[in-house]
Amino acid sequence: MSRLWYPVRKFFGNMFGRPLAAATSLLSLLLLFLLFDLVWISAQTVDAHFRQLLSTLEMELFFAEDLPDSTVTLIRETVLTLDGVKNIDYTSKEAARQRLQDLMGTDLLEGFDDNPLPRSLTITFWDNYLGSEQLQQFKGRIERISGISEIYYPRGWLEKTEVTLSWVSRIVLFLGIVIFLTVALHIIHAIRLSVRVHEEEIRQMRLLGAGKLFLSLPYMFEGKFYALAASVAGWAIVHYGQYRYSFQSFEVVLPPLTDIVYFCIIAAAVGFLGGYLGARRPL
Amino acid sequence: MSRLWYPVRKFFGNMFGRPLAAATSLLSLLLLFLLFDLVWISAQTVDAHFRQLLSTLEMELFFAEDLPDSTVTLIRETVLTLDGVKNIDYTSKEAARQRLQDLMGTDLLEGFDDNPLPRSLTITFWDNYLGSEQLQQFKGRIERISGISEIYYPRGWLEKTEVTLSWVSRIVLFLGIVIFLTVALHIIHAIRLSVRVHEEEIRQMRLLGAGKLFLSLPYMFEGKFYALAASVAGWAIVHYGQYRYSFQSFEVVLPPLTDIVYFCIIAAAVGFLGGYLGARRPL
Amino acid sequence: MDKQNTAVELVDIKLSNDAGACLFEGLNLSLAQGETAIIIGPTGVGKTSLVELLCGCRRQDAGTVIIFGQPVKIGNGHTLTAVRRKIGGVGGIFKLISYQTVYENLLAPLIICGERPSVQKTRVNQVLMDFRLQSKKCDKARELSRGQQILVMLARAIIADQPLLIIDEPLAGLDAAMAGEVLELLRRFSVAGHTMVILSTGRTGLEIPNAKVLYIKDGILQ
Amino acid sequence: MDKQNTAVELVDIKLSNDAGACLFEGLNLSLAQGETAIIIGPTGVGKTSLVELLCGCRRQDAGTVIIFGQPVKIGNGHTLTAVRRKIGGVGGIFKLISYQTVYENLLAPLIICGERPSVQKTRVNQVLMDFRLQSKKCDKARELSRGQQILVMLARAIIADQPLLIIDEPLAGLDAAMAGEVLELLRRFSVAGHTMVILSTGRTGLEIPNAKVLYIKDGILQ
Ligand SMILES: Nc1ncnc2c1ncn2[C@@H]1O[C@H](COP(=O)(O)OP(=O)(O)OP(=O)(O)O)[C@@H](O)[C@H]1O
Ligand SMILES: Nc1ncnc2c1ncn2[C@@H]1O[C@H](COP(=O)(O)OP(=O)(O)OP(=O)(O)O)[C@@H](O)[C@H]1O
Ligand SMILES: [Mg+2]
Ligand SMILES: [Mg+2]
Repeated sequence: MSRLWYPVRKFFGNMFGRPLAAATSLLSLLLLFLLFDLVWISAQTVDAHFRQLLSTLEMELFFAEDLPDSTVTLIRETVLTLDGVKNIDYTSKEAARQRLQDLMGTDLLEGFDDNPLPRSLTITFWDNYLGSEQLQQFKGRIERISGISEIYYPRGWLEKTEVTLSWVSRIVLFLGIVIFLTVALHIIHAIRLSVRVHEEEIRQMRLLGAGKLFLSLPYMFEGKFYALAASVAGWAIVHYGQYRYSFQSFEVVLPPLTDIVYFCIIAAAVGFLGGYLGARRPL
Repeated sequence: MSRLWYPVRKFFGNMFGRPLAAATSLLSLLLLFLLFDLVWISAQTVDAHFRQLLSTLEMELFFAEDLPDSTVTLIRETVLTLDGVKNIDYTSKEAARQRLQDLMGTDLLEGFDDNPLPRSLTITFWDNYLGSEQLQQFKGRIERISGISEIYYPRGWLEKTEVTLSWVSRIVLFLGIVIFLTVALHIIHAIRLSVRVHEEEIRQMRLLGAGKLFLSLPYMFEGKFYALAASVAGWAIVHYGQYRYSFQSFEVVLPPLTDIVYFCIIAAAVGFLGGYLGARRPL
Repeated sequence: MDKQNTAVELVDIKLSNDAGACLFEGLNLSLAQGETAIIIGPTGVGKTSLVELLCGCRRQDAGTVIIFGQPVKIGNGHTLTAVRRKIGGVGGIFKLISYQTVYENLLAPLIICGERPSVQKTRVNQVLMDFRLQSKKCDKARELSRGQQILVMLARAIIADQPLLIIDEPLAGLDAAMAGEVLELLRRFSVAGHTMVILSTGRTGLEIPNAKVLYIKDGILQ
Repeated sequence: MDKQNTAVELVDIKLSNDAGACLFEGLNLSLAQGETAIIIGPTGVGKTSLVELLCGCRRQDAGTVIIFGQPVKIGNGHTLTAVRRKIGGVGGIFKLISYQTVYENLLAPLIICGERPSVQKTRVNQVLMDFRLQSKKCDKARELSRGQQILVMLARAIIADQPLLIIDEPLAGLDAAMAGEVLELLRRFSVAGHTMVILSTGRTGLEIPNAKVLYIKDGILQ
């Protein structure tokens, strides 16, 4: 066994020498990572759901009765050039009447001489412009255009949604940190146990002149292995679960694969570090 | 130190002899319990939210145009005696017109000779009757009453909500089991570490004639202590958090205190058992 | 010999080591209460293995081990603990708990046999005085030199009036003065009526009156 | 003495134990390469403590420890490991790794000094043959008798050509035959040019030609 191979062999020896301990370590880390994955997925799903709802948000802009059609056209073109505007739909008096008729089943305005419904513009926005502040500013800007009688958008709903989203992200961040801390502590614990089991060996190897890094490498590998295997297995289970069970009632949004890969790499690094910290003390 | 006191003293000695290990064990268990608590609270909150929405569910029942008012009254009284019905509101043709007028701003029906809007009943139900199956049965029963032209209730929404609720409870159950398993494994791990540290002592005490139970009791106490302290601290943090931060956007529903107490007792039992399992092997 | 007075009885013991080589075959030993046996054998002959059999730490391939009338059998938890409480051990598999103090080490047998705390305290202090270990009372066991450790083990072996003492290699690594001291203690134990099994590689220096001297040879005691 | 040829040098060592009692004060020792020192002292005088100082396992209160020209200091990781690789130890703080086989125990120094695997194998097998331990090659260290353990430790102490051997109580608990064998090995090591520090409670039987015999008395070597 050469000096380079020793830590690797030792690592395998330690794992297979105590299969039960290794299995329980792996299992509980797997469970923790599964929790993390589920929290992450929930966050993504909720987020996607809300973003999808948000993307249907429209602002309605009603014109004054006495505004000439030419001015309406002008305003329409001006608004279309404004920042963040994705699309504009013009609703004429007749279109509004038709829409009401479709809605109510009969033409309720049959008796009227004049059509009382106003002309309006329906504005939709680009996704990154759908903040309550930005829309408020936008409203402020077009309010100053004379001839616009009323501007409506679901401001209350938007603000509520934003608060919810920020709470979701805060809670997810908190949970994520909590779970990751637990993972790190757990790895340190598992490694400490492994180190304790091999304490006698470590002490004698130190006396024979082995370096600290040399002796702690197997345990760092062990930590890395636990974290990496558990995190990969966690995602595998999640993907299998999603493939097995079709969720009719809502669409589950998994994080993109690159994020998952990064996550597993970070987990492995945490495992490596945890192994280092766990092995450090008794040396 | 008498034989009865020994396990207790030993337990304290073990804890204070390795304060760092005890602290990390406690901390990671605390984090796990906190996760459990948060999952539980989320479930309660979501559940309460949906139940509140459900409780506003109404069924609308429209009468045929040619039905005499006396029959309408009769039907109304019959329906009121049916199982599950909490309240009934009668909407006459005039009331319907008034309501439409309130909605639209002007009396759209001014031009009509006859009021085309039908008479209707709005039925609300007791909470335990608000299942999609029960309402479907209810609808089937009153459909057979002649003179009722249409029955409407948000069936699609109700079913969707029920599926969501069942998913929430399934996920919460799954997460709960996952977290509790992790807790148990973690305790076993922590105890195994503690036992390993005192292996020399345990071996010599065995040689001197100490019994297995006698020697494992301190570790069982240790497991119980970890679990109990961590679960109680978890709930304390949750309560403090709820007291500190007021959630304007939604109401957080904590489980009742008796449930929390039961939970902590169960946690302690799991800790005791985990301690037993962790201490068993090396004896 | 009267069964009632038999302290240690080994009948037809057979034992092999892990490699399958036979250590003992048809080994017999009978020791009356108060008797002392000095068992001599070169290194590797199985002296410590014999101690393991007496304490129920290792399973014989055949034969029976009986201590004070009770059969020693691995797995029979209750009689095993009862038997072990009657045994005081020094050296070999018996070690001090290295991270505990001398006081705590001496306390262990008293705690295990359920002595009252006040009795424990006076007993430990008395024994510490007897063995002239008062100054080491609060030292950790691992910080003692070997000679001091053997003294503490001897003290632990009789602190709860254990009737049977098993002493593995009592004089190894001791200087002449300390060896004399230990020997004097062993003689005192013998006079006090303790049954003793002493295992050693050589006879030199082990002069204990009325002791049976036995040699392990060809797997039996001669 | 020529600095270059000095293997071990202790200068004005002062050491107290935890209780504050002084073990050494102004202790000096200088050992040329290839020289053997037999250090005699009764139990508890601090022989094992001296070994701990030589290996950098314990911090002296004052003075310097120099091994092959390198100062031994706790905390100075790099020189400490370099120094330790030159030391082969037997007994006292040096123990076998109980749950590893004899083969694995002998491999350890070779792995640490970075020997090539093929060389490792031949070297271990050669040493096993030299020490007549072939039959024990795959036995766990804890299953060996004390005599066999000492043999394995001696083999481990020279397997990587460690120039300095520290041997704590070499003959303790060995029968006459085994003691003779060990002594013969020590003489061979001495002839082969190893520097040796041998610590023992008594002189008896430790006849090594050209050995300096020193006594620990009143905290110094005489
Ligand atoms: N736990 C064990 N399992 C299997 N074999 C063992 C065990 N312990 C020792 N042996 C084997 O039994 C033989 C005798 O070992 P033991 O330690 O009993 O000798 P000993 O007479 O006490 O020697 P020493 O005087 O050197 O202590 C050895 O060859 C060893 O291989
Ligand atoms: N790690 C330590 N820390 C503090 N004091 C110690 C330590 N190890 C030993 N001592 C003290 O140093 C003294 C000498 O112990 P040491 O083990 O060096 O003696 P020794 O000469 O090797 O004896 P023996 O021949 O019995 O092995 C003892 O009285 C002990 O109290
Ligand atoms: Mg032995
Ligand atoms: Mg010593």
